[in-house]
Amino acid sequence: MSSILDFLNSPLVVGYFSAAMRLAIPIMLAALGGVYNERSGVMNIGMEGMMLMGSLVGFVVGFYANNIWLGILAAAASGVILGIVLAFFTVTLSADQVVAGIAINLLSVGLTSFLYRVFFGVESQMAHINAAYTTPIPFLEKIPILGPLFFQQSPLVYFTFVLIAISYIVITRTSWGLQITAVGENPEAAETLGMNVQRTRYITMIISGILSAIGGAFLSLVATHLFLDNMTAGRGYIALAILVLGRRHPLGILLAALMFGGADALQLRAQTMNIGIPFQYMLMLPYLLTMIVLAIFVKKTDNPAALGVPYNPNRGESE
Amino acid sequence: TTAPQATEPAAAAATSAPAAAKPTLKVAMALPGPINDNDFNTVGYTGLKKACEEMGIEYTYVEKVADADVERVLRDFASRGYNLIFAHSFSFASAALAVAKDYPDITFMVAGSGFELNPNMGSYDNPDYQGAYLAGMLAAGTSKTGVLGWVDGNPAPNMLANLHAFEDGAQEVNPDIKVLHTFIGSWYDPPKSKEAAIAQVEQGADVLSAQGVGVIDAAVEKKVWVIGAMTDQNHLGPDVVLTSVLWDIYPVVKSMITSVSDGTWESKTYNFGVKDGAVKFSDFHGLDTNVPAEIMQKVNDKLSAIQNGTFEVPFDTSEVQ
Amino acid sequence: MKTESQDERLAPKKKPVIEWKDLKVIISPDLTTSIIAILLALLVGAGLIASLGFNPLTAYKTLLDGALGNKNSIAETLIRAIPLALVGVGVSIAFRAGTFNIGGEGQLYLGAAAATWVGLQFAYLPHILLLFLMILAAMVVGGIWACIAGILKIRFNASELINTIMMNYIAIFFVNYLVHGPMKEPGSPLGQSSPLASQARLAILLPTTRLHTGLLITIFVVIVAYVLLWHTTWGFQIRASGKNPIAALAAGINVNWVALSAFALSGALAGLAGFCEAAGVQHRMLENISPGYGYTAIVVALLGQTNPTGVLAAAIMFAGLQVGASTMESAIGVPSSIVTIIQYLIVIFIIGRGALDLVRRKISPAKERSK
Amino acid sequence: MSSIPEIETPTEDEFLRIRDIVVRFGSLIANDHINLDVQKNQVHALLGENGAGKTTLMKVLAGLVKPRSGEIFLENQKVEIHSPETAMHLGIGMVHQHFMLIPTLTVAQNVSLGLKSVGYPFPNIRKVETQISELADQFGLGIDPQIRVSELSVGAQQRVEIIKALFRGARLLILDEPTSVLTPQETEGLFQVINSLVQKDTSVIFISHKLNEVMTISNKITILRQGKVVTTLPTAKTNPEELARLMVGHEIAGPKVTPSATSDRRPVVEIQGLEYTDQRNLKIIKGIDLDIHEGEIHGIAGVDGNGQDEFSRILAGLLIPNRGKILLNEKDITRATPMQRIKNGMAHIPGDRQHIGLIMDFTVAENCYLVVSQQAPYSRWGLMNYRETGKLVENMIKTYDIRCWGSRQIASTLSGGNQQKLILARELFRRPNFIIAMQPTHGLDVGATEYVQNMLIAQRERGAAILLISTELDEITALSDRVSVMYEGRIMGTVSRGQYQKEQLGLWMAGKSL
Ligand SMILES: Nc1ncnc2c1ncn2[C@@H]1O[C@H](COP(=O)(O)OP(=O)(O)OP(=O)(O)O)[C@@H](O)[C@H]1O
Ligand SMILES: Nc1ncnc2c1ncn2[C@@H]1O[C@H](COP(=O)(O)OP(=O)(O)OP(=O)(O)O)[C@@H](O)[C@H]1O
Ligand SMILES: [Mg+2]
Ligand SMILES: [Mg+2]
Repeated sequence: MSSILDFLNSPLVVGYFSAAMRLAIPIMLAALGGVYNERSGVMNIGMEGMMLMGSLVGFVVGFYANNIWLGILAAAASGVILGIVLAFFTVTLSADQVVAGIAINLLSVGLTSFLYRVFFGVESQMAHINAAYTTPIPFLEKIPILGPLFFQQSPLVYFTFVLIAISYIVITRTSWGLQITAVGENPEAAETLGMNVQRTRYITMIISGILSAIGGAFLSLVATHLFLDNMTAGRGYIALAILVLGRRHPLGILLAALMFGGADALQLRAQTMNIGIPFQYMLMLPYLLTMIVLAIFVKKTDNPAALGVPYNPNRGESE
Repeated sequence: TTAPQATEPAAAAATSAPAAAKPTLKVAMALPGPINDNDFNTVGYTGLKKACEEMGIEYTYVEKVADADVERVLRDFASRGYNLIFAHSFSFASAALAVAKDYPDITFMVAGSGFELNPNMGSYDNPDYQGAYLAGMLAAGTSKTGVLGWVDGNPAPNMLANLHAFEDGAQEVNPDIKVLHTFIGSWYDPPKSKEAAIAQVEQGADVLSAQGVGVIDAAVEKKVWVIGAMTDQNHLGPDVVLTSVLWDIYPVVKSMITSVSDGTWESKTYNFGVKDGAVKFSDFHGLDTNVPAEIMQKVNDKLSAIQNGTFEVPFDTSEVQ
Repeated sequence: MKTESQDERLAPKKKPVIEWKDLKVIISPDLTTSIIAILLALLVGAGLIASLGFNPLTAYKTLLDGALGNKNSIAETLIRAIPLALVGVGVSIAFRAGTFNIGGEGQLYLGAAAATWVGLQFAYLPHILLLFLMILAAMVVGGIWACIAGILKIRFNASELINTIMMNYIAIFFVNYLVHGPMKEPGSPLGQSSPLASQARLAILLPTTRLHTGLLITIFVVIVAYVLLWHTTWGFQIRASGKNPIAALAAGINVNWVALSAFALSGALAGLAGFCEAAGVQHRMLENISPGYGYTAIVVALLGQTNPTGVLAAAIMFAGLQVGASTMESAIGVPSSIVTIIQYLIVIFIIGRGALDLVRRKISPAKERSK
Repeated sequence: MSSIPEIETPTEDEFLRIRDIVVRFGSLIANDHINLDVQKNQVHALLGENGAGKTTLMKVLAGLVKPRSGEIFLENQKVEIHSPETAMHLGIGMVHQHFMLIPTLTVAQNVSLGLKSVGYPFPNIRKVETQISELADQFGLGIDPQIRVSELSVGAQQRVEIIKALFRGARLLILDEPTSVLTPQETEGLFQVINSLVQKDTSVIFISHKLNEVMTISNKITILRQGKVVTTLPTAKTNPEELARLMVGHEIAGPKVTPSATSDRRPVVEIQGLEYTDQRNLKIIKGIDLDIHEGEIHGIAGVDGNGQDEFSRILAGLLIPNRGKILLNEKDITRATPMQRIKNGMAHIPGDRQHIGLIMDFTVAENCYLVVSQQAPYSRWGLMNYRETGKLVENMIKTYDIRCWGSRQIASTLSGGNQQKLILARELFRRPNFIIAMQPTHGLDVGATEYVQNMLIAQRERGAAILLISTELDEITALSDRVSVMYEGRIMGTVSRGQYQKEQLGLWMAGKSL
């Protein structure tokens, strides 16, 4: 019995689980934002661009203010702006949601690279900020598996858990959560109940922008303390898969992102063990796993009925 | 706008016909990544800039050139009168060869070695693997656990040469040393590099070799030693970056400009390494006290041996398992 | 706009057989707004360029020069347009069948690898036959790879959008394995295959440039795609299934097969793009054979309004901007990321052209009321 | 604009007064200077053909459509209804023609949607549940507040809608065609609810196409035609015949159908033991045996939502049954694709013409050759032959009198009647011997209805077997040679022409066999 406990508390096991969580967090944040917009019936394919922008803006402000929380706040502001832009295209103009999102992503690649140079020039040493790493929570950190997963992390990770809990309550318990569901399932009905479908979708898209941007800021402010061109490396796209895998439910997102992070952490560890499998196959592991789980466990019937369908209130001549 | 154009001599030069009077030397460089990566591309850019500005030579560059695009960029340089062109990546070799064949009067220099050359195309090796050998010795000597870590993006040949030299150097100091290595499949994913390094630390590595952005951060967090690469990366972790293996292409660029100008240039693989001061350790920033004295001595002896030619670091680019 | 409304007022009350608004739909409804979008994006770009202390006019002149200034730059622009157009036409066909293929990147990689493999294995075959086999291999492999996502959609209802994204990673890692493993050029340190023999390469189309006969393949594909979409039963069924799958099914169209075959075709075209890159440009397989053509092509498809000819035009425009951008960077030092910004601002402004309608709708009822 | 002058002095117990309401949708005038008065504690019925503007007027009251001009008074106070919220605060509640419920939420959640009064931001669902139960008891609306709406029957969903309105304190309840989805028995129950509402200080606006219902429940009747008020009458002073005349503007003559001898004709379609279970594992079709003979119209009556839709889709090949057999011209087509069925002589006029019948973004021409696009001479070797399709389309437009400016007009811009003609043209042009017609006259005006009915009769004369599925009992009995009634996925019984009894059919429709 105690040997099992020893094993679970051994550095390898503890390290594995806390790494899984760190790898999962940025994706988890973006996917959590996706819960809001997808439940309200709009897709956010622009998460990758929002993350990238968040990681740049967060870093710039965090660097100059020398305070990561201010950086995160600024990142959130950039998420608000991109969220409004994407909502304008997809909600107000009923533009194709996939194409608009991809355009945001590709624009962000150019924009972040450009802005970084505006702020830091090209020749200086790589800008770098100093910040605390982990802030373990006393006693709780000692719980096997759960300790390293949840209680030996940086403050932003705890913040993420708080966001998940809040989202869980908002989505399932509040009137506004019901409103989001109503707007995503039957926008016309929502309208007859006095809800503003378009405004709701704007707000969910803004929330999504904020959370994606914070996810991006996690990469530059917490995970590595620096910014590099295109450093999100596709995490925003993966968040889309995690969102579907987690069935657009905050707790589902937690699990799905952890699964992905866990597979990634596993592959990084397996590589050093020289077990004879080419490392490229190891790198495929998280993506393959995601596809398999997606095919087996998720049905498209889980989608909100109005997902991806633009809604234009037709109020006689007023429009 | 009525902004004066005087600030842009390059623009004027670009349109003037090159072969009109005397062929002045104009230097160009294509770089595979952003010039502010504090890594391979920064080395290329700063070497080019320093040499050209010092010698008063006109120069230009294009960064973030994809392998698929490089041939076009090189041809663009060639057609606009640049007559010494650096292709600053091993992966540009075949494209450079194709362009070199079409422009026999222009001199091409490609980073790396082991590929086909042309009478007007040479290559400049990045013998930082020589430094890596020394770094391996240093790391093995400093390690208490007997496990070292190595994180990399992709198995590029210079990276493989580096890894093998690092392993060899480490083994010379401690035959039982274990070197863990991980590829993360991307050059620009710092968070993942960091996680890969942390995974190595958790498996016992206590000295890391930073071949990608993010590894130093892992060392800071896990409080293990790390050896930087390419530029002095101490500022990224003043307490843990023992030293960095510097590579400087300023000597290469300068020497090429001189030899092309006076007609003594010849096609071969130029090797500006430890011997020429192009590869060396950066300042230890006071951390050298953490290296056992006899190890430091061994490393310095090896350095001299390389410099005076009595020792040659083995060059091995074989794929790892 | 002013003149248009005046025209309307002056027009005779008698209803013509075909009204102006119908004609407008038949011609190009969005040409003017597209041009406005491009100008607007260039204007913003000019602001950015000026903010860096460069003269925007000089910069744009250099850009234009780099893209179209001489025979060589035109050739380079066209070379870069080839993969964008091929993948873009594929994306368009999938889109018209009501599916999203974001997997062009992975399909291109696998197609290029397959073509190279055939080119190296059967190098003894005569030129045309060999090229034909290479094309076949590239298209079959690209098509099958796309089909996996298509089958997962039909069989498990799994989103093809998400699966193709995942499959891009898998394909690229696999190709990376190939060029560092079984396909690696013996003796070379590089992650690349052996070079293709001359009979496995596409011929040069324009002497002294790199422009290869892949351009002819692309033009052929554009024409075939046009005929396919507008003059074949299959194309008709693709469009019908895309617009309304249930109605198409009820009318006897095998919607699943049509969607799957369109998806496979789009993968095959991405594979063909891979063939063109391997056989026409790189003359071997590289680990980084595409700088994101698969993603850019989605936007190109949108700009071309998923019409094969429009896609070709959009591909040439995008290629020209990218080619000109590196000239601009090397000639006067303007960072090429500005051009990336301009490119996607164009896209965003074009998507945003709906805003014009919105403004028009907001204005017109007020006008009527005041009468 | 109304034909009889309104009494301008408001009476004491007047609740709602509408004056000169105008609503336009583009060039279409949906409400043309409408005047309407509703008294307290009364049921005011609105009658009118499809598209007369009834729903539009009600949406104005519910704050969903903004009128171009006009005034609304509630209890002699002029009010502006900007939004559904103001409507709610003014005590106006509406039960829509299409239910406005969120299927994934529970009854209580649906009721509390958008209401701050039940607790904000955390609605007290428990409390709402008890309040719903109280309301339900008070008005005799049996409902379990904790159940998910997706699990409720149509009748129960309607009760949820009524509770939703009452919960919001509605003093004026608008019921837009509430009985079109109910069985006669459920309708009876609804009428009791309406009566108890009216007694407890609520006014009701009741919209229906069914004249006898209007005669039963209402105190006053207003008739709309083409967006205008024709007249308002006290119910006591009129009769169904007069109402019908006022609605349509002329006397209605039902279609003339001569009985056909069913017994000696060969069966074209034979259906045996058909069963179907949907994705949610609900049994929708629970065993149907049926045959349709040459030259016969076989009508399927029944309240909407009893499996008719799935039944027609199974026959058309859009759904595959779990059990049973379908023979068409003696061939087993149970698992055949739609194309195989079409080749075997089937035609399908779907109920949902905008989603299943037509590709709305396609042109008239493209919709015309949608089915034959794979057949010679319209295509050869995979290539379309536009000369042949052009001839076909021209022919169809002429023969079926499809009103459009040309074959390149987009189908969505056609009027509803012409869209239906387009489907008829496409489906009947190839002279099928089995026609599935689902609600073929739904949403059409009298002229178009007559046209479609005559078309079906002509097909019958030609010898085609026709399955006519409709919720309009009158249409079914007028056209069919035999009538079967469908209830909860079963056929309750079949009767032949001449033996129809409304009472019996009504009992069957309510699931009660004899
Ligand atoms: N949002 C809208 N946009 C355009 N036209 C509309 C809209 N809503 C209704 N109409 C048109 O206004 C007219 C009146 O429609 P309305 O729904 O009020 O009719 P109705 O009397 O309720 O008919 P039914 O008996 O079929 O329910 C119809 O011609 C309809 O097509
Ligand atoms: N979106 C639109 N764009 C252009 N024209 C339209 C549009 N919608 C309707 N129309 C035209 O407006 C006219 C009126 O349409 P509406 O649907 O009200 O006809 P209707 O009176 O109901 O006819 P029917 O009895 O055939 O149903 C038709 O001629 C139709 O073609
Ligand atoms: Mg209505
Ligand atoms: Mg109509």
